[in-house]
Amino acid sequence: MKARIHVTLKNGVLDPQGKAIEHALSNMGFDGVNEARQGKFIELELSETDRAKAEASVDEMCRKLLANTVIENYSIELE
Amino acid sequence: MKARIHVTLKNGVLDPQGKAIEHALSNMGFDGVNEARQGKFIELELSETDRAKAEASVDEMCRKLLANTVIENYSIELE
Amino acid sequence: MKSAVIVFPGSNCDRDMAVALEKITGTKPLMVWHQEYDFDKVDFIALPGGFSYGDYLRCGAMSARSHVMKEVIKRAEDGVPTFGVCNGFQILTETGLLPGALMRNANLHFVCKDVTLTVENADSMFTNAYDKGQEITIPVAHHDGNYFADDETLNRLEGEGQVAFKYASDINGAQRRIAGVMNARGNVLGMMPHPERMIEPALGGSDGRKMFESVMNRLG
Amino acid sequence: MKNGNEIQITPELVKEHGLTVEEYERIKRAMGREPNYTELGIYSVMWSEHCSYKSSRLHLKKLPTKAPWVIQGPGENAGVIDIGDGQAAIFKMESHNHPSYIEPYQGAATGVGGILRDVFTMGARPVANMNALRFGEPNHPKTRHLVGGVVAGIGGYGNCVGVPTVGGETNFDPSYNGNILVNAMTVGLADAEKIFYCAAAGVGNPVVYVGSKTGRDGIHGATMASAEFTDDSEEKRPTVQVGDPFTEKLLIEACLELMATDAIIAIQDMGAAGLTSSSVEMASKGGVGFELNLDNVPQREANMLPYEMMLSESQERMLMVLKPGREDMAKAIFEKWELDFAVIGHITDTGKLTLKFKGETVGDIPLDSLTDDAPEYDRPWVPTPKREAVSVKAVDDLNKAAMDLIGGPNLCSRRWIWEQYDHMVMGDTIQRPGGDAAVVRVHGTMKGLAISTDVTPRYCFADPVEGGKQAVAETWRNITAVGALPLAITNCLNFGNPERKDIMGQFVGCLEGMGEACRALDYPIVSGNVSLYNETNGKGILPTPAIGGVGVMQDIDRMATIAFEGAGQTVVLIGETKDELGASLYQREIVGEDAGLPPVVDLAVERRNGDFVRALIENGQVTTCHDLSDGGLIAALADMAMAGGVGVDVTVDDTLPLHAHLFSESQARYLVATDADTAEQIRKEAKDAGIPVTVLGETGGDSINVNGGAVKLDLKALKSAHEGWLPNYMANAS
Ligand SMILES: Nc1ncnc2c1ncn2[C@@H]1O[C@H](COP(=O)(O)OP(=O)(O)O)[C@@H](O)[C@H]1O
Ligand SMILES: [Mg+2]
Repeated sequence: MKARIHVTLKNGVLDPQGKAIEHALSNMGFDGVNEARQGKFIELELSETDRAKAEASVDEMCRKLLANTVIENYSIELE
Repeated sequence: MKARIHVTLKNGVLDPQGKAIEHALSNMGFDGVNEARQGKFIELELSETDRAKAEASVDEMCRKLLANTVIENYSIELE
Repeated sequence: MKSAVIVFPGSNCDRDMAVALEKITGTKPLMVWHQEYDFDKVDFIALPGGFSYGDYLRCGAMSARSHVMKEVIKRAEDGVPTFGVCNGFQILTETGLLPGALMRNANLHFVCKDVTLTVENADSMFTNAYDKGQEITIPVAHHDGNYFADDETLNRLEGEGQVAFKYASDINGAQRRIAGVMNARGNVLGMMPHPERMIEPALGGSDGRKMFESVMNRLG
Repeated sequence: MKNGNEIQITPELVKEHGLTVEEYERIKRAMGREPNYTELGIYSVMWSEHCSYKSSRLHLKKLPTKAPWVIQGPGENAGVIDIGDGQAAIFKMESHNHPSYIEPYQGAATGVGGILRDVFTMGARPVANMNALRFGEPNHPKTRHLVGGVVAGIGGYGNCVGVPTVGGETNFDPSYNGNILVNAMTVGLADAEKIFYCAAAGVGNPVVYVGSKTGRDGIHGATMASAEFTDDSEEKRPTVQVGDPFTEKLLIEACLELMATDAIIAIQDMGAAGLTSSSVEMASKGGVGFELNLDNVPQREANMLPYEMMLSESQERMLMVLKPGREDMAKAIFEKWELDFAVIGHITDTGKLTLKFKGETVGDIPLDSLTDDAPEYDRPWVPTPKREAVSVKAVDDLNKAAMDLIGGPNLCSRRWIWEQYDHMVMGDTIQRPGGDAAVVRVHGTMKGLAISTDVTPRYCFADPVEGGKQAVAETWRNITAVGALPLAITNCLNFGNPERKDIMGQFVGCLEGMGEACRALDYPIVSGNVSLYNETNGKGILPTPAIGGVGVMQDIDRMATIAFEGAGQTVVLIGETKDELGASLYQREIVGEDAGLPPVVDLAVERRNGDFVRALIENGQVTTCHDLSDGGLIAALADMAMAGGVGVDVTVDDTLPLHAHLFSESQARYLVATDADTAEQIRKEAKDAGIPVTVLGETGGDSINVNGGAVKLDLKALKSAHEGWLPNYMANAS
């Protein structure tokens, strides 16, 4: 089973990479980008075949390692 | 309009971050993660309201800045 | 004073830290590998700079979950002076021993240079050999030193004297120019600048020595 | 496909492998049969310019490589010199030009990784990195992106590995618009008694692979695009090599840990042409054979063919021959550092490279045919025509000329670059970037290693022989200027297409000049690298033989820096200024011409003046010193004033026009500054030794003032232009 995880910065947490993207895009003449935010996208290839078990285990991975819940949110999709 | 962009490493390109994540997860006792790949997830808030125009413009942003097309693929969703 | 330097895969200032500790305290520190569960009793624990686990995922994230850090957390909670420089600071925030997080530098560039710091609290375990408000020169070398915490936390840190050092001018976008913070109890310090790189004139100055001497003063 | 050898060898395929018809015939003769696909791949990389040095070998042989302190000259992974007290310095420079143009970050990063491996392979702990960079003109649309990517890549790799990047050089010139140069150098330290070499020995001994897994990275592009692969082409397309500095750091620590035992017989990194060149080199140097079982190669991707495994350039991998019975101990070390470890073969007495795959022999090549029988060409060449001497005119506003040069792309501060490099890690950087040479303390001692990289491509283009001499002499001078004794050099010879007679003439000329300088200065070449075909649309780069020099100082407390030490120092010029403005920076940038003769390099004078200056530093008479190079006297004065934060007031005579005094690039010159009494003493000593010497003036004030205001540069304005150019240029980056 495959897990697709999005890790994004919480609202209110300043995003230097996002800011830099906004800046660069506007320097390059792309107008109309009001905001850019950069997060991570992690794909895991799992041996687990049971959906519920996989979900629980990936959730734990996120809480314990993949996201820093002080500043980040995460979301999980299984496929 | 919002654009959600995924930037991932092309197949065959070494992903040191993914490797390190695999390793760390297994050190922490999470078994059954056969592979981990890490990419970027970028969200843009656009002024553009025309879908086709937005799509074309974001595609250009990806080719010119957001993705390094020598080693990365990208995909765009508008919402 | 007997110290321990914790070594993670990818640490690269571990030797620098050990050399500085030996030069200043006169005692060779114990080098502790990240897979250890336990190590000899020491008076001082140092988490060195470097790129543990390549700084992959988030700086310090993987090291913070290593075996040895469980023991370090326990000892820090028991009051053992614990000090993290650069990657060590990042590890300390990732474990929750220190509040906040270290984000990518605002200009996205790695920065290595001497910077001027102001000593914000000169009463602490780590700073008592300095004077309050004193300006000192210490180098930085980091890509992710942009300190972030929410306003409430920042107010508390400033109010309680938990901010040890600030940058005299903006270096990396850190909130309120914070360069180093302590925990509430005052026995854990994390800072981005490298005092161990400024311990003799041949390296450009000695302002870093007093950080270590402060701890020696306190431990007697 | 079973093992790839089903693929028919056609003339097209041979051509795609970069082999000529004659070369292919030579392969058939050497083998006594047609090669199969795997074997063809192996020949193609071993006989490539990069591995065989077929165009350059003949000429490289003429370079001086010996001195009593040389432990190992060219021919190993890196050169080794004795620095006294039982210690050795090990160093080499290498190019990563083409990959850096395609993908600047990864290209530069993997360049650093590769050169680090060359050095720690020999048992050294790397202690310093250098980088010599050439970019196209600043307003070329690609330049900014390339500068940003290359600098980030070098920093990204070196910073993570924890080896300080302590210096380098950076030039801009239109000739590099389509071919940037990224040359990286590493210096390491080892016990002189514990140097590791690559010659394999001992029939039956295990051949061991360590480090990262093998993927399809960097496999020769042209070949892989061949029709046979269209079924699953996307998957098999050659990919850019991605560096993993974290793994490299672990590999360094693991190898050094194993080297402290007696388990290793021979060791070799997998660089260009990966498993092929490393195994061929180890076996042929040792006069033995290798049998490799490719099923045991740690693989990152599924279904890899023998051809792919042998040609992959995946990074962070090493090959070793161990003493029998030491495998378990070695394995435990690599497992501790979380690295792959696999016994992939053994030594044979067949003199062949034998490859097994899924129970079959898929390659069987006589080793000496890969090395000794490799083609060697005496490529036709014509000497570069001698230029006419020209007189270079004065411009009206010399103030503006000086300001434009010092605050322009060629002479501006490189701080924006080196502040992105950790130049202090390891705690022994005694002289940071920004001076003449970097100085790194030999850990735990008072000794210092001084390191500098230099070449002036303008001169090499104008007169390859003089330019070759000058490049060597300039590193020698830079090392001398900090107070160290220059001992030996490495080099990276970057040129255009050697199949063109004029380019080959540049190559031959530069080598002749280099050799002459090395002999005159007792400064042998111990390692190096050649990068040819740096050419786009028939337009070659300027000839760029980058030289990396290494010297030693006995006492780091007796070291000079370029900074004036406050007001009241007397400034003395050692050496003679002549009207030498041909091929100068002033001529090119301010007058807008490139003509005439470059400055003459008189090696006897170079040595005499340098030895004199070094003695002044060694005996403590001088702690402020700077050599004169690009931009001449005014540029050197400006560097010293800006570094010291104090102005200077000087007077020059009227034996030369003022613009020649200011901008001439005459060689063998140094500026020193010291107290008035010592300065007078130095003047006398120099006179007695027959060395031209001029007391120029005194430090003080807030400007650089020449001849009572004939030229006057406000220090603050100058500094802001000098420090500002590069960051301002890069701030417009996308
Ligand atoms: N790419 C680079 N990386 C690090 N340091 C650099 C780089 N380019 C130039 N420098 C540093 O900038 C200073 C000036 O360089 P350069 O003008 O080439 O010196 P010199 O004329 O004495 O050879 C030197 O200290 C050099 O090491
Ligand atoms: Mg110089």
